[in-house]
Amino acid sequence: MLAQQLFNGLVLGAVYALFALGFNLVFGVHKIMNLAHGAIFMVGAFVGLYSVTLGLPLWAAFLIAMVFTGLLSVMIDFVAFRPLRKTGDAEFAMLIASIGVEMILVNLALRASDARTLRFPFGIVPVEPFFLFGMRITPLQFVIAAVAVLCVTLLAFYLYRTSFGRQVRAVSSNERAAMLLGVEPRMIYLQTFFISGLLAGLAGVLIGLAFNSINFSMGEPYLLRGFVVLILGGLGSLRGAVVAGLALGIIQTLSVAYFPTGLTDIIVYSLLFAVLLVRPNGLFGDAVSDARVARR
Amino acid sequence: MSLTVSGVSRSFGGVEAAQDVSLQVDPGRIVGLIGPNGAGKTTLVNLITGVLRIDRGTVSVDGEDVTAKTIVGVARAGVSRTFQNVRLLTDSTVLENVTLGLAQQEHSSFLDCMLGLPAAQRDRRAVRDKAMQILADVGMVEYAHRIASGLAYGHQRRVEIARAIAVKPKYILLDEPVAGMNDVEAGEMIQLFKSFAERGIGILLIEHNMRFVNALCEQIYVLNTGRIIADGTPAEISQSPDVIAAYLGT
Amino acid sequence: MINFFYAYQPLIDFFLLNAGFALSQYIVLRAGVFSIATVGIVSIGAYSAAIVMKSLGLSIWIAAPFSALVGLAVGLLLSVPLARLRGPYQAIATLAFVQIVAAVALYAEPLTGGALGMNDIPKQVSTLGLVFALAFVLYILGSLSRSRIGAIFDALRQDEAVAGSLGISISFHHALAFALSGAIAGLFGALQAGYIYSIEPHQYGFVMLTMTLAAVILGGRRSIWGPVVGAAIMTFLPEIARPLAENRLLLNGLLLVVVIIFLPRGVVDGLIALVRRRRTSAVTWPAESSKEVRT
Amino acid sequence: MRKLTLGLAASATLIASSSMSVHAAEILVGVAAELTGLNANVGTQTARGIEVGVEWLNANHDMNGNTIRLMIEDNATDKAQSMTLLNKFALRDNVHVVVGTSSSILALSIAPRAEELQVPMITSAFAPAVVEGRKWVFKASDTPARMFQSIANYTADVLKPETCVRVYARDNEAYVEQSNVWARIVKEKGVEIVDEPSILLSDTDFTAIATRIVDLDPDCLHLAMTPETSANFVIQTKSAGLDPDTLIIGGTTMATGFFLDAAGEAAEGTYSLADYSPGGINELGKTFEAAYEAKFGEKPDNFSAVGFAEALVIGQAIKAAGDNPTRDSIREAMAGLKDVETIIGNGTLSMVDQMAQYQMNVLTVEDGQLVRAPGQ
Repeated sequence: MLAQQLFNGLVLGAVYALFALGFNLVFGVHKIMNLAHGAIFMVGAFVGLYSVTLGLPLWAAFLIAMVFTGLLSVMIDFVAFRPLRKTGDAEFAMLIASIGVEMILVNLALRASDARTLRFPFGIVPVEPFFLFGMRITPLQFVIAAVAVLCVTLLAFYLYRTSFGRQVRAVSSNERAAMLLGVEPRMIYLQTFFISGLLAGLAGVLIGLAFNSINFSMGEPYLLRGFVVLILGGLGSLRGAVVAGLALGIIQTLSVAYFPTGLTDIIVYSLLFAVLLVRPNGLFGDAVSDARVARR
Repeated sequence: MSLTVSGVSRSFGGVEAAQDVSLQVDPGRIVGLIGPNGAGKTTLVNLITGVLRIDRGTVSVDGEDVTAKTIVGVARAGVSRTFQNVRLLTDSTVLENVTLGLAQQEHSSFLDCMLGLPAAQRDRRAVRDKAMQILADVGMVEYAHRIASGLAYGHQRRVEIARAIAVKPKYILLDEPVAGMNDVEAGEMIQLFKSFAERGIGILLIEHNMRFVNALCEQIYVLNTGRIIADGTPAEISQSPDVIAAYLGT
Repeated sequence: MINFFYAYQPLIDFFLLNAGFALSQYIVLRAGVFSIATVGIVSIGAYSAAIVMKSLGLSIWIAAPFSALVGLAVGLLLSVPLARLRGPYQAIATLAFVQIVAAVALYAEPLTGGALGMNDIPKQVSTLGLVFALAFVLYILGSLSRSRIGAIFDALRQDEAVAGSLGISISFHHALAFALSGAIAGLFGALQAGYIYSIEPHQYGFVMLTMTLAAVILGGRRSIWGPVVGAAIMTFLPEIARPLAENRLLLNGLLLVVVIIFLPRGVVDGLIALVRRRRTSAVTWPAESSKEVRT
Repeated sequence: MRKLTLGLAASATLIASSSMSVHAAEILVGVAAELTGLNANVGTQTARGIEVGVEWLNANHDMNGNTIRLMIEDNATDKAQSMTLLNKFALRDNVHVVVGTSSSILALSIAPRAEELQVPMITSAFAPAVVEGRKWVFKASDTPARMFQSIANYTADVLKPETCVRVYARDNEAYVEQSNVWARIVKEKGVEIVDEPSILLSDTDFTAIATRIVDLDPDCLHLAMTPETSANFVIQTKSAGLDPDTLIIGGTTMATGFFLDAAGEAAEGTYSLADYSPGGINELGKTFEAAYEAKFGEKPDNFSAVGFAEALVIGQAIKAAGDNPTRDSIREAMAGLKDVETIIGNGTLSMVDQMAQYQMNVLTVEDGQLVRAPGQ
């Protein structure tokens, strides 16, 4: 059973990493605590579901959902965050704007779904598990792991191998300096929010499919776990988001498997506390703000 | 009785930002610290004032070892400073910036403050008057209620100096205090710094404006690539071959 | 007309409670501590007061100060591990604390009643009691704001290094902010327990956390009236928007976005800034001595 | 305030009563329902059931000519708003009856206030604590112990599993209590509970627990959670390799259309407990289903049936309260209801210690349909 649970943990970790990737781009790069990210993820699942119910094939539903949430994310940045960016100290103001956006999206989803939990139609994805090294793997678990690996490599390639990626990382470390060197911040924000929305939509449809339940409040639990993953891994660090995502998945699964299930949350969040005591900037985080108290 | 830096070194991954630096500032004396850009002057200030960790060597204030103390510890030992690029509280007024320097000298208890007792109010009034007096010394009284960030660069410098002196320090490290000031304003500062020295405050002046340094300092240290390459009176310094080489390049 | 007042009395009481929670969240934000632990400490305060009042049968006059002390202690305890964290790291660490408190409240069934929570807590808190408690806390925070502590909190929020370089202890004042915030949270947790007959873990979760934070930032982070105005907005808005029934959340969300864009520093601070900009007063200090210096 | 003036008949009677016959009055009923927030799903269904119920009552004129004016307001699954609504209904709108929330937690916080204001309050919340020590508060469902006795006895006496695993949603008091009651009764009858993991209603990924259960390979699996989560749990446990002939037993939430739609064939052969058997067990049940489908375009579920039953109880209390019903006379009448007609349970209901008592029946799923389980 341990092997099976470890595999389950890896898949759950892949799910958290997938969700955190998009989140990392906005929260990590621009330090915006975007509480609407959970709602964008939920909208992705809904758009995917409605495309399927309109008769479109599954791959088309994925594409539509991803593009929709990508554009939605860009629009949210344009409407809610950009006006605030001009006012300088806007860290808190953006947090509240994101809460407002989350409330709007959740209410729209609630009205659209009549507060009901919906699901993808049966048989849209093969369910028959196959066996590998004595472990039982359902096709969806395999797809999630594969998609997560694919997204991580694509994002890593984009961030570390393309010129756009370099500009994003420049903006992440020091926006003003990057602007002085001719980086056009509007383009960067457009891109990071689009990609972040795109990944959230992908994660939304995939998770909606894998756990066959889509409802208006599915975003919140993943948002909370997303925060933990990003802080554990360290803000702005892609490697951190992946490692922390996988670690969190495994630890949560093992604690559910071997401890009384009521303790899961306590274990996961106490772990976060413990890591932050030792590493105030997360496992791989760059020093977001130096701790003044001690000499650096 | 002096601010003594002996054998202080610090490297950032191979780069020797400070190598075995030793210097001394006595009370009531103005000591200059000059050197080309990137020589490590501000790094040295940060090492002394507790911002940066010291790898080797010690810093002591009137005999008290502050090598490991944090910025708060060093400040409480009697060392005050200004910053190379002015750091005022942008949302607060000029007066509020200066009264912040005097906060440590209030003796009303936390309870007085919490309950708004007369002791706390008396403290606040006394502190406000002292701050006004200090602002008068730097000629900034009529800007007292203006928001600090709205002031001209030279004025912001003066407010920062006023705030640094408000702490009643034994020693004060001025990091390019007249940078961005025209000659008239710089001239006024000479008067002011001399008045500080007369009050027994030891001053370490980090500055590029040689005319300003020569007018004020009896002793000058020259720093280049993290090492003290010369130290003496302004006259000796201006002839020293090492200094000329450092500035003009070989 | 009296009936009208009585009909909406709970609304006023909940506004007073929310204002208390907002003030607890406000004091840490004002000192530059990005902590959202208030909701967790309110929960601890409410549960300890409920246990004191229900199991031990003591009055609110004992339960409230007791919970305030418990809150203060929890606040101080929290400030130790959080001292070295800054910005988002501090925020998420305190979010973790809130989640731990909720999970423990759910798990420790014998003590906290688990998912059903604690019920039939004797109601001992009246509107008058709430007004008195809020006035008391506002007086304290007002005097603190006018004293050196307020000035130091503002300095820490804007630039810790500058405050440190003037000999002001950063960790002491952060711990002070945590303690004050904890005490206020504990006090109002007890008052809520004594008013609302029953408490349960879900009540002190992510929704309350975001609403309390929104109240402070919407209202204003510097003046003590900011959180009070913010709490009023967040409490009365759902009632005013009642005709929209199920779509009220939509209006709430829209309003949050619109108000924060036009007044990013919050309603109260935004308005104060407008007034202050119009009234730029030049001061003349005793004229004769200032003439002398300017040569 | 979604003022729902129901049909021309209601307003006609209003005009008539003011001028002509004295005794036909308009009874005001205020409903504090969870239309948004976490319980929005259950709240909306219950409110719709009440709406259809009141429409039927007004249309059938058998409440001594009185009619009901219904006011349904959203409490956003929030304690503060529920208390404000109760106060507003009782003091400003002067309602005769308040219909409390379907969530026990909200009901527990407004029940004391209803008692203080002496306004009759009926709620579909499950916790008996809502009515204990109070005179003015009624429950539209029985105590969990009495309700879940039938399925627990059925499990132990008819299905006779040796080992069982029970899984419950630890963050919802209704499901925690359901699961505890079932476990206590089956344990007394010799069934061994080998594991009792719990989940959160916000969880969607149950692979870890499913693997743990498959490893234990119990004879039966008892679930106490929402319809969709139960379906999700059954599907994930079966796909994790649960032995196909493991008995799967649930509570009232698995006797719903939602569960059947969400679980698909995984629901086949599962056992559940029904307030309401789909299709209705009597004439009234069939009219309810027709009226509901006509108004909302979908089949009603367990929660809407309970809502309808709540409305019936109010109607019958008003009828029994005689002329010019007041809060007090309605309360007294409601407390004394004996063997009145309803659509839940086996069709008759009596108010015992302010709790509606009716015979629950065990259902099973045979080729996609909920039917009465054999051997009851």
